[in-house]
Amino acid sequence: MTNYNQPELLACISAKMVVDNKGYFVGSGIPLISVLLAKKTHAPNAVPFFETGSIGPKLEELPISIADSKTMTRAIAVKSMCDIFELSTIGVIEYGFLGGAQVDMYGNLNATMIGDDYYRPKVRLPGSGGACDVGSLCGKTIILMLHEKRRFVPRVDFITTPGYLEGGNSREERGFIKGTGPYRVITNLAVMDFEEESKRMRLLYLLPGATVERVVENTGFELIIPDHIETLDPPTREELQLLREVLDPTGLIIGRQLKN
Amino acid sequence: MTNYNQPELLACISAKMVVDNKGYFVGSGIPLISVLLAKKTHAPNAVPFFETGSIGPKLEELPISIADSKTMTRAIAVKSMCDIFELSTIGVIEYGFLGGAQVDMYGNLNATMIGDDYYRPKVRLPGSGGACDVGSLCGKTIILMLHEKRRFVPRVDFITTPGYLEGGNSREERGFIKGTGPYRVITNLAVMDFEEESKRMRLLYLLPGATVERVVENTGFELIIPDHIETLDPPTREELQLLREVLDPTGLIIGRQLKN
Amino acid sequence: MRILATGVGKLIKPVPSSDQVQQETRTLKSLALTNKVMSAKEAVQRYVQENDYVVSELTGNVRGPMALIREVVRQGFKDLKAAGNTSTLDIDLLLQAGCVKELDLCYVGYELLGTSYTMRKMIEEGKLKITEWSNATMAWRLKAAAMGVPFLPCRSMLEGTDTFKYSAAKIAECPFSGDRVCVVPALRPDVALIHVHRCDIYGNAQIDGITGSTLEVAAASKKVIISTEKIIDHDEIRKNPERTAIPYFMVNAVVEAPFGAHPGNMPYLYDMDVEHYKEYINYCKTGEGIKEYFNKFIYNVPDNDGYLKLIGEERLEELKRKEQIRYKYREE
Amino acid sequence: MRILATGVGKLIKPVPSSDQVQQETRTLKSLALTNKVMSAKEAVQRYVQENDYVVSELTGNVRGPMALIREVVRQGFKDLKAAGNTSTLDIDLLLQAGCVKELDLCYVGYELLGTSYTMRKMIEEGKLKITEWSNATMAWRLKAAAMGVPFLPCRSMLEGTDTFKYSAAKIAECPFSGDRVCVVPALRPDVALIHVHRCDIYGNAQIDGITGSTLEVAAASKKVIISTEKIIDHDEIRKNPERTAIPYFMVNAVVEAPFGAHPGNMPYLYDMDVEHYKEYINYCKTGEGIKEYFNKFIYNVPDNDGYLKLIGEERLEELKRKEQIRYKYREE
Repeated sequence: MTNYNQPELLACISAKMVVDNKGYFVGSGIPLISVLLAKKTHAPNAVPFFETGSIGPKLEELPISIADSKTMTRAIAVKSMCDIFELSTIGVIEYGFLGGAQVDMYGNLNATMIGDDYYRPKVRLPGSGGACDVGSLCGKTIILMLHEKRRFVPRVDFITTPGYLEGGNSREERGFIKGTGPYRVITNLAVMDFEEESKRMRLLYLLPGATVERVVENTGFELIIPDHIETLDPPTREELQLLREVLDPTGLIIGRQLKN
Repeated sequence: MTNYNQPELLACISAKMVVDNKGYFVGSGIPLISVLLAKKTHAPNAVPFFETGSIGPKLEELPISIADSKTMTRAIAVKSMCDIFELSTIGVIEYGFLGGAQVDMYGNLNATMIGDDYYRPKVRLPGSGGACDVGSLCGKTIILMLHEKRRFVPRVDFITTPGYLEGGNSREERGFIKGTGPYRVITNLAVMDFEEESKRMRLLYLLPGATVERVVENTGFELIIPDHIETLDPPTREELQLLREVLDPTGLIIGRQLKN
Repeated sequence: MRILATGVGKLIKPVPSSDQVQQETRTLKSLALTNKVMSAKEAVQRYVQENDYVVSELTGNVRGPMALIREVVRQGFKDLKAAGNTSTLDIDLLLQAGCVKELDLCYVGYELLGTSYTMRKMIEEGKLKITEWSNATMAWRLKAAAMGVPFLPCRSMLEGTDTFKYSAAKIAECPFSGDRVCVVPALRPDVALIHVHRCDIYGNAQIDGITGSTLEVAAASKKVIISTEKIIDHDEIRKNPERTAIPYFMVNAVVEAPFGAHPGNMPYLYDMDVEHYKEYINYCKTGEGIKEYFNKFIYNVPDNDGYLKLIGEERLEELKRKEQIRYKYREE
Repeated sequence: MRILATGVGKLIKPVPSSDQVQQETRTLKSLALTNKVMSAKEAVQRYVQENDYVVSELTGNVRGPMALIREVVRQGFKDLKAAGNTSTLDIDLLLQAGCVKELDLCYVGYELLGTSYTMRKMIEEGKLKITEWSNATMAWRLKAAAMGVPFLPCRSMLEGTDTFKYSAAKIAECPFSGDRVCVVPALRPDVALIHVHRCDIYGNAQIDGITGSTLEVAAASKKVIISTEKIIDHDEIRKNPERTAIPYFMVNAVVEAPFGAHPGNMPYLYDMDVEHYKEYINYCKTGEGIKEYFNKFIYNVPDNDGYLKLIGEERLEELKRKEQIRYKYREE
């Protein structure tokens, strides 16, 4: 078996979630490299969209930032930031990748602050950026997180980005567009989805080496655990080679510590 | 004295109303040629705007239509139709030229239909086009009309474009932007403005050859007539030469019958 | 944000909820890079249905999708709805041929060349259902749909005008500034017809000069048929992504149609054919010769090539020369 | 259109009525073609006042008006308000120098390069007043002001999120579709700082590549200062009017500033100076060296030329080379 580190594992698992011929809202980092890996393997026409304006670029070099002229190399079109979010409102950009400091059992995400006073937080984070918009507008949001108890919390300190709010129909009732919301949560231990009725987070797959116990231990709320759970295959030699030699030879993304 | 026809007279009088360094919403026809004449004489940097997108073109040939690529020759910028009306909302395009089939004493204009049933009109006209927008948004609207009783009516059959509505503060009360509204009415007989308080149309100047009596005779409502009225100078030889030899050598505009 | 007034006009095309829009996008707008090139005949057969609301993207006589309009006429539709915004020959032909029965109307006419006798007669005889708008409010209605929002506020067409009264807009008070605004409903046409300077086989399209409402119309519409002066290589698109006016995923069909805007003007390529317009307008005015016009230029020719043969190469070359002389400074 | 909820955040910049906007445009935006070229020092002295709300037009590290930002820092403002949207070093510098006391915040940070320790520390210590937004809602707030309307509806940032709760937006129900919309107030900054690829002496500006919100910001703002990589002939503008991103009448001052976006990226011209970013972020993180950084690169240099000398020609040439290799396909 080949060795791989956590970013490599996450990139390969995320890449599996990427479907061909769909639009993906991508930020910098692992989401981007996942889409690129998918494009080199099973989804050659997965189309990346950047909120900074670029549509479907070739991405011959990895950008450090989504606002970096590398994001527009041989793009299909370059539009304004408003245009991109409007395209996502009308449903063109079906998938969005998101991260955060905390997630709860309904997929609500916090990227704003830790603490109980918004005006005097224990830790202030960078803020929503486009996250609230991507999570509001995209049909299927894919959440990437480290699987830790302090991140998988019963109640996020601040709902930056809407998941299913209080579960059930609460998201729709607040007026969010029907058929939008979190679709998958991918961590270093597992892949989760959301139960259809309650909208509660549910274990879907284990990552290689992980166990249900370790997942439960590292989750700060009650996860729905089905009777039978598959374990996903580890990254293949081909995938790792693509990541290391073609997509990220300088280790910009796969050479970093995971933290979000 | 030089001979001139009505379109030439109107073009020269309208040109006098054009101030340098201001933005003008122009349609095809006399408004356009007036701005061009002013640019060749006293207002070299009067800036024409076309609702079709062109800003400040050189207009080396006269366009037949405002949607004609001649409107964008050596323009300063070409934007979308929305952009142009938005520029006029924020006040960039201070002046607008308008015509119509009917006008009333408050400067309300009709370019939509003649008759008393909107759904079965006696005569259907082309419609607002951008007129309602120009008349709603521009600081100073200049109305060009033939001076006839059937056109200067007590009540227009249809308010396509807002003047001062029922006079006084009624325009502001309906929510139109303060400081916008009709500024001058230019006809083949006279130039009118609007009295400050009542917003009623008032005779301002006579055109060469016209008399107060003829103006009153051809106006279907009571016009405010001040005690003393100046008569404007006729077109100069230089102006006529510019019109005939430089601006409209084929007589596209100045060779036509007036009717709006 | 109280609603203070509502126009009495019919909302010819009801405003869909965002849920419905997203669902339609997923069904009708694919991100797959598929070759969409087809004949005008096929494109109209596949993407225009009776009862559809059609918008013809042009500004007056510029870049009108005339080859596509002629194909719609040729296929004999009887019950379309349409947008008459900055419209000229496009809507006049559809009305004259009896294709359109309901119209959102802000302008149909020919400016210095005259009026649309067709539109005038139909309305005077009560044969056309209309709702009144202005150019800007119609442009903003399309912009609203392109933005995916159900309405936009604006400061034009307020109460006191009959244009508002006979529209389907509303008046509201801004909860922030207290300004009164006219609230216009999003317009989401069923199908848009757009003519462009060039595009690739997937529908990535570039245009030059006057843009009108190209992106708005393409993004607002459920289905989009593009006709193009020529088809270019996909790589050309990727060399200048800033130039892409319409991205391919908005487009359902690509039709190659050189001189496809004739008798209108195609900026930098060919001038307006003023004589052709004058003849047509005169047929409509007198009522004489109009049947022959339709037979000659539309019903008795199979396609755009047939049409262009009737116009004649000499005339087309002349129109090209006139336009290109005008813009030689771009090469300076 | 009932208002269903209102965010508790402060509306840092109140929404002006359209009356006021038109009046300000007439006073501050001239259509005269006057030479507006001046030094950054003069531009900032004339057009930035204490208490102004400042927006720095950029998208992250691309095309940031860094030479202008450094001048604002140099002039020692103490009480500005600002927009922290897709912000990086621009807002970080203003915060670190103590220029800004209130911030509309959706993002300040460096993505893969790390966080803004400056912003973080100030908020944690209660030294910065903030109102929360998202990137899209801030972009739409600027678009609303550019359109001259007091608000825009959108389908993001609805009730249930704390982003909405701590914003100054409202929730309303669409009178046409029944959709719930978030209604965002127009943002009309007092002054915009924008860096462009090229413009003429009047301020007609062209940009290449990523556009962000250029036209929106320029049209939304009361006063606009442009810095430019180079000044081009007015005739060049008229040869390609489609390329004019910002028309001159929106612009109050033009400042020539080659490498004016350094250490950011200028598409097609020069790459990001990643090392410079890393050094600065590290100074902020450790708290050590930050005073020296400001002294060295801002306070002790008179202008952009002085700054570029410190960076050194060799480094600048290297950044040019890296970027230009990337885009050689445009010449293919």
